[in-house]
Amino acid sequence: MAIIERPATVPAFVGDASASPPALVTPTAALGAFKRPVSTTGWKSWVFTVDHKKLGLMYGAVSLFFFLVGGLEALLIRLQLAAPDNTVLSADLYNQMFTMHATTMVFLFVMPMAAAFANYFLPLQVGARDVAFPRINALGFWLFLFGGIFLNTSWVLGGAADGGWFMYSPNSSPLFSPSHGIDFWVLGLQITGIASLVGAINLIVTIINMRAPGMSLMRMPVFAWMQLVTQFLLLFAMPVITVALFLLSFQRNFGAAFFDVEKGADPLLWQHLFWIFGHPEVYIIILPSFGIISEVLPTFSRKPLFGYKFVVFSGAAIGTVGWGVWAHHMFASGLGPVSVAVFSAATMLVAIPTGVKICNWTLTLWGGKLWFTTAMNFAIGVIVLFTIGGLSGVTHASAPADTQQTDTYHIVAHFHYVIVGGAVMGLFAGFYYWWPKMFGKLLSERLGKWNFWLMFFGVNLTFAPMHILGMQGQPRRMVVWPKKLTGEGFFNLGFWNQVATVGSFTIALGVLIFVINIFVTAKKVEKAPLDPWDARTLEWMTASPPKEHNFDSIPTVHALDEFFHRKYEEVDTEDGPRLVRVKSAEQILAEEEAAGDAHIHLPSPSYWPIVLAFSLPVIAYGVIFNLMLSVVGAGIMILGLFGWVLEPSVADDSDYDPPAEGSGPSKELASIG
Amino acid sequence: MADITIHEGAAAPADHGHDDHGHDDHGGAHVTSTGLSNNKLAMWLFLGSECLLFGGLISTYMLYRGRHGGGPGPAQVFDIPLTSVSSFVLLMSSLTMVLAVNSAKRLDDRNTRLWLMATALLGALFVGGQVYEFTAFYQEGLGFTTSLFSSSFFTLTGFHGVHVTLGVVMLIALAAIIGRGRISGDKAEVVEMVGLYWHFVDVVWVVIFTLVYLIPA
Amino acid sequence: MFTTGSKLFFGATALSVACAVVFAASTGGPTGIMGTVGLLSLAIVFGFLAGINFFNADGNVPGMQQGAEYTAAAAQPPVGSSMWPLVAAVGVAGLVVGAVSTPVVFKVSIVVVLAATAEWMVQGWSERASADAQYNAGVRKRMLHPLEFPILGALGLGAVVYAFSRIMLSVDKESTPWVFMVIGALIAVGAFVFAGRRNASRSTIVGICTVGAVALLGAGVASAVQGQRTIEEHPTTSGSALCLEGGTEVEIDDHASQDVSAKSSVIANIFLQSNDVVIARIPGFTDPEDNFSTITVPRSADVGIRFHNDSSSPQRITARLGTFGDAAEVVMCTTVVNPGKEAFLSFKIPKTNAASSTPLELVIPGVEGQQIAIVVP
Amino acid sequence: MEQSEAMVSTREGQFAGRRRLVGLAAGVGLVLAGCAKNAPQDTFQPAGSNAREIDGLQRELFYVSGIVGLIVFAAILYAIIKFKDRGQDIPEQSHGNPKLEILLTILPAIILAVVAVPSVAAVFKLDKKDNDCVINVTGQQWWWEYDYVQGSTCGGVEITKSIVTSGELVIPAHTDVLLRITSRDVIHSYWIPRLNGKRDAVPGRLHTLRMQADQAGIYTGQCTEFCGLSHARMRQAAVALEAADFQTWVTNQTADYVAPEADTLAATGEATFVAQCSRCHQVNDLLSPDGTPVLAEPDLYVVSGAAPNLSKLMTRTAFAGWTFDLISAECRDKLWNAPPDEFGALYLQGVTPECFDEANLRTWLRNAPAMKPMYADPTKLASTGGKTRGMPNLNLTEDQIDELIAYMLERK
Repeated sequence: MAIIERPATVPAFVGDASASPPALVTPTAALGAFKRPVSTTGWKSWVFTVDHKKLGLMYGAVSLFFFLVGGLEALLIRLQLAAPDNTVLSADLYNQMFTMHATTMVFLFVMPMAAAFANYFLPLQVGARDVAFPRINALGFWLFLFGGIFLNTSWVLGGAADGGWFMYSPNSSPLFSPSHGIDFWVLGLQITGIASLVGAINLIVTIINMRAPGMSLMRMPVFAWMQLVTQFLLLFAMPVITVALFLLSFQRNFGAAFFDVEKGADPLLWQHLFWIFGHPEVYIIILPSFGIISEVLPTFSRKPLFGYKFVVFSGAAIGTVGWGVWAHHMFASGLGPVSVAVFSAATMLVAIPTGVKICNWTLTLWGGKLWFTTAMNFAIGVIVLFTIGGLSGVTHASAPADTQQTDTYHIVAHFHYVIVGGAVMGLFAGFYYWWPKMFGKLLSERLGKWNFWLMFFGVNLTFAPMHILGMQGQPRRMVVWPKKLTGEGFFNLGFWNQVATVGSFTIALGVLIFVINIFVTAKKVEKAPLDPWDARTLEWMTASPPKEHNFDSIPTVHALDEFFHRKYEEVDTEDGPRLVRVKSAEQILAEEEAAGDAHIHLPSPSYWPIVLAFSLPVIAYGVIFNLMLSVVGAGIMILGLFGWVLEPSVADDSDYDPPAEGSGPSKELASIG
Repeated sequence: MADITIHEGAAAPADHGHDDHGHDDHGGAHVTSTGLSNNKLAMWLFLGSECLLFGGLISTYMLYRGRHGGGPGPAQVFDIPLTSVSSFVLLMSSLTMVLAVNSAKRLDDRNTRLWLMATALLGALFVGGQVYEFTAFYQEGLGFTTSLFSSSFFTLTGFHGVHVTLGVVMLIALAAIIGRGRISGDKAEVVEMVGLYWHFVDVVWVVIFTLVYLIPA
Repeated sequence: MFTTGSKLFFGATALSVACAVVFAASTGGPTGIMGTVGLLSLAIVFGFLAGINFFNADGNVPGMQQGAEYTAAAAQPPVGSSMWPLVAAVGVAGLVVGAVSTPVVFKVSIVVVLAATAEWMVQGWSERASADAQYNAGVRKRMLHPLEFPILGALGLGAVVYAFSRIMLSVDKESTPWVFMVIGALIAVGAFVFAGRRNASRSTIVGICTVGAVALLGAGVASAVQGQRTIEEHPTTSGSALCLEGGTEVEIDDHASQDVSAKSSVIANIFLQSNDVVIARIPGFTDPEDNFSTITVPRSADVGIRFHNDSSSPQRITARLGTFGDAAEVVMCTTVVNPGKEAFLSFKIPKTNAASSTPLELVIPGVEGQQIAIVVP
Repeated sequence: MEQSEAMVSTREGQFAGRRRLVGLAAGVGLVLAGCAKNAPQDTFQPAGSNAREIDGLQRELFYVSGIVGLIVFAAILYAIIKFKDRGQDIPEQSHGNPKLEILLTILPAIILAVVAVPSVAAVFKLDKKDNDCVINVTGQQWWWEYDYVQGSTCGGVEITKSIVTSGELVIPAHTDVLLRITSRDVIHSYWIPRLNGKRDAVPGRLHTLRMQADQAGIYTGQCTEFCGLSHARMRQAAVALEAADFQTWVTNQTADYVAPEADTLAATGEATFVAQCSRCHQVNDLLSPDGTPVLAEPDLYVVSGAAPNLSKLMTRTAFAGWTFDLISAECRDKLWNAPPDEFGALYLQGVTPECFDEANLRTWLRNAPAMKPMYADPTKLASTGGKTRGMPNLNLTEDQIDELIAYMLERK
């Protein structure tokens, strides 16, 4: 049995007090503060943790919370639009609402939720014991959390951002948006942007450098591949938005001229910078979900992903071509016909690898032995809904058609099919698929089916009518729509607006059932089987939930879908070769445990990530309200940085107090270094 | 109980101590899938990301360099001889940085620290030159908010200056840490990492110097 | 658990909260808010440290009790000497001097006293941490290095940057590259010399470096005291006199044509033809050769024209944008454009023609009888 | 066909399949049959050559997409019914079929090439700029202003005198008109769905957009680039008139100012207008009591530096960013649905006393920002140096409002 080493102090106060006391005091008594946090239970084990699994769970919990916040904003928007000239929201509040709905959903839900899965499962899938830089991982999480909170405090500090998530200049300049909302938005996104950037570096290094022996890149699970592409996109897209945000905040807070038209500025500069980031961002949102369903579909089809290499390469192709299409968001901006034609053609090019993926998923189902669990339902839902979103995307890849469609509800329909139908449904597939791995309990399948069908119908009910609304002339971002422009007949635009509102509440009901399912499952005593889905990849080759060090011994990989091939072997029968189960998951786990490594050092928890992360919102509040506060924040940041640099990644022996109970052989001090 | 079990035919995985910032407390190199150390790979990735940061700033400057309205323009304020010298000083610091890395590889702590400090001093000199340049420009009527040219010029070169400053802080800290023997692991790698960053900052300056100062003149 | 450390930090937290309350109550206006926020931030930081200390110690009650006799003061080794009382005393003296003389001395002294107090406090605390002096030193370093390193590093960097930039500002403009080169070369040469002479004693090197640093700082301070050379503002190209008189200013800015980036965005192209006739061509009309003598410009909107100098002499275009009320005539112009080059001029006319007492038109100074009327409806 | 038969014949396990099919059928049905009739901004009902060009392309794209979608859904449906787990063996662990995959890569590439070629061709076709009639279209928060470029010949009518109007863009039918679009503050976007796609109005830039209407009529549109607080209430229309009607319209727009008869309510209204409104709103050739011309100076009071020209307000059918009707709902419906040959005459009547919907204008004059959200609260204008964005509340008395309405009714 492998153990995590917990060095005892020299010498330890253990056992009976009457024994002759040793000469020195314990570290805690002596030091008090500045002992490394080493507890494995209680709140400290979460706040100071550097364990990728705990961080993954925290990422998940926080983004789920923001999902509910963003969903609430969406419901308010739909309520406002349920009737002509409605007055649920004022124009000002409505503008804030749709800005924050988009910002929250993109930056505080879909991206971090994908990061949650990446954090939790990438090391497990590639057979590593943690990510490459655990403290940086913790920093990323805290930055995301603080950035998200910072962004949302704008609601009570003078109003949220009201310029739309695209924040076009010059509408975002102080003259046209005098409240602090946009300052919060800019600085909040800078903070979460740093989180994404450090996360990207960390995960790329993990994937490239920390794979288990034998796991060549082409034996990596598709989820890991898609995350690799995503993280590369983040790595290169984040600095571009960082530049744009810096320019905007220099303009708003320090009077720079970047978007001042009177001084000759070109407002299209912002649009270019924003969309050079913004379009890769679309793939950043969708690719993790593609990865998840590329795990779920083979598992429940009982056969490998059809055309693994094609799926991998098309993912990489999407990631590459995705850089050359940003201006298709600007077909109406007056770019000139040549650029428009070039970007129009390039945009159609992106549809090819996307089409390849859809074909391969469908062909994965083909000839399989399909098991319709909730996770599988969600995954098939993704194929269907994403296909609709992708095809409506083709209709506005054509620039002339796009000049009619852009900024109408047709576009809203398109990207909600892609994001809700593609990304969010994919994340839900991930919840149902990996829940037993994360918590050791199965989510209720009965509630899960309700959850799926309500969301599936809800998405169609909400967003399908928007195709019609847009094509028949209802623009986006309108606090009201007038009765006189809705046309005649029963199926007038007012009717479809109401249908969409009903649909949005249907989705909300589906999500509510998911939340209920979480609580029901948490109360359940029954444990999930070790391998409930007869899964295929490495993360299932360890306990559920995994031990702190993930694997007792790092498995050697011989094939794609390693776990499956350990369980099944081909046996010749009279009807030809047949796959026969040769081992159970429990047996494989027992083998691995028996061969476990003895000395596993995990990096120690640390105070510094949270301290460093805390400094950034302080600086940001300072930029908005008073620069003196920024100075205080900068002080905290420098303290945190140097504390971090001067801290060894593994705690000194002296940081450990004696183990609570006895110094059995499993707890004895291993030789370090 | 067995020590680290190595599976047949396979290298030992990176099973212990995934250290940040090169504090390798266990000695011994990590075995990684690519053979490249995690720290170095991460630094390369970070620099790749930085390329786009400067790419965005340089593009902004290129778009706006001619737009100075009634205010002073590039041809009026730039002092090419001075900037050439400061560029040269920065390039020299790359040389001293190379020497520092060499010394570190030869496990020569004394000269490593010496070259690091020399690099830091040259870097500080460059920053000082930039502070002088900014002050002079300001007094010549080119404020941060004067025109699009001025805003984008100060932002671009200011960002670079901040990068140099951070580099100098890293160099000083590294020299101090080496002096106190706080790096028990592979010192050369840490020095090399800081060196990578430093060379990157220099290369960026070469690009900026060419595009911003030389081409319009 | 209330360890020595946590007590200290709880005390500091309480003190800073109290200070914040007193400050908030006694000082009004922006200063009051600023100071209160600062002090409260300090309280939060101390509270955080106190919290860590307090909670982290909780598992160890037996250990403390058992070890009490060994942690008692009597069991401690004798404390070492400390420089901090002296520094603090100097700081206090500085406070007094500063209070009666210059505020700068006063402020610096506050910093010195605070720094000395903090160092003293931590040193005192760490010396009681255990009976092992070496271990105690480790404790102290661990706590203070994250503070000391950045502060000392920043001070060093700041001193070099400050001194050098002051020197550069005070010498002649022509000399600046030489000064730069000489100081840079000194550093590089010094490094090479020291690197080569491994047998040079440490004190020699430190001595030389100190002399260099003092010289640089001294020169910097001297330069700052002496004041900088006169730096003159550049003249700007706006101003009606320059625009209307024709002729050339000192520098012809060929790069002004780089302004022409938004080529599709001009409202009219103005050509000064080789025969000194000025015509306007308006993009969008069927016949691109249609020559207009008026251009229609919406009021209060930024619009641009492009000026093409097809004549044989350097010329500029000047826009006379009207005289409104008692204000002077608004005149804008491009820089002088060399033959064959072009320039972009953007302007914004806030009122209609009717409101102006002078005509709105585009003219070429020095070319008589040729103008393009601007219509602002 | 085959798939659906397979579905019908399979008794078991249709839980997922049937619902999916129902959903799909419902979805397709909705798209085909679910469109509103006569929606005024329907992009599928082009009324001019440019919009028709786009419509043709758009329909082609929808058909191609629809067919591809149906094939994919049929395949998925077939697979989930056919290959449901019925206790069969675990299938062969095949990793794909490279030939099939290459085919499935090339196929979408061909389809996309087929739609890309006409798209690119259309881009250039729509970009032509050969016109004799050029109109400046200037957007600002939250309304559009039009002025006709001098030297233009629109539908045979030469423009020699300034015409400034707002909200309703009046153009000659059957004629190519070039709009030069720009903005005075933030980015807006000009869109008349039945005549052409949209084009952004970007401050400091000038973008062109061609308009052509096949027949006389009114074509509504909206600003489609988010432009701040009242973006939803920034609307516009294009009105196409036959050549003769257009000539009449131009003549009327450039006609001399007719002062109200002395001692009428309207005459008092003129004085009130000069005192209250003329700071920002221009009425051409209006003279103040001392005989000097009254010139509006919106640049001193409004951020954008412009306010609608009210010389001919009552020739238009709506005001305040073409949001609130000047005419009653019946008159509006009658005008909107008028056949092309009757439309011109009806439109040129302007706002008649029978059709005038006084309530909207009255509410507006009582307190404009309450009716349409604008930044006009004098206590909150620190960032703009006291200038408003939109019209402030002028605190007019009911008497003043009566006078102004009487005066305004004559501006046609």
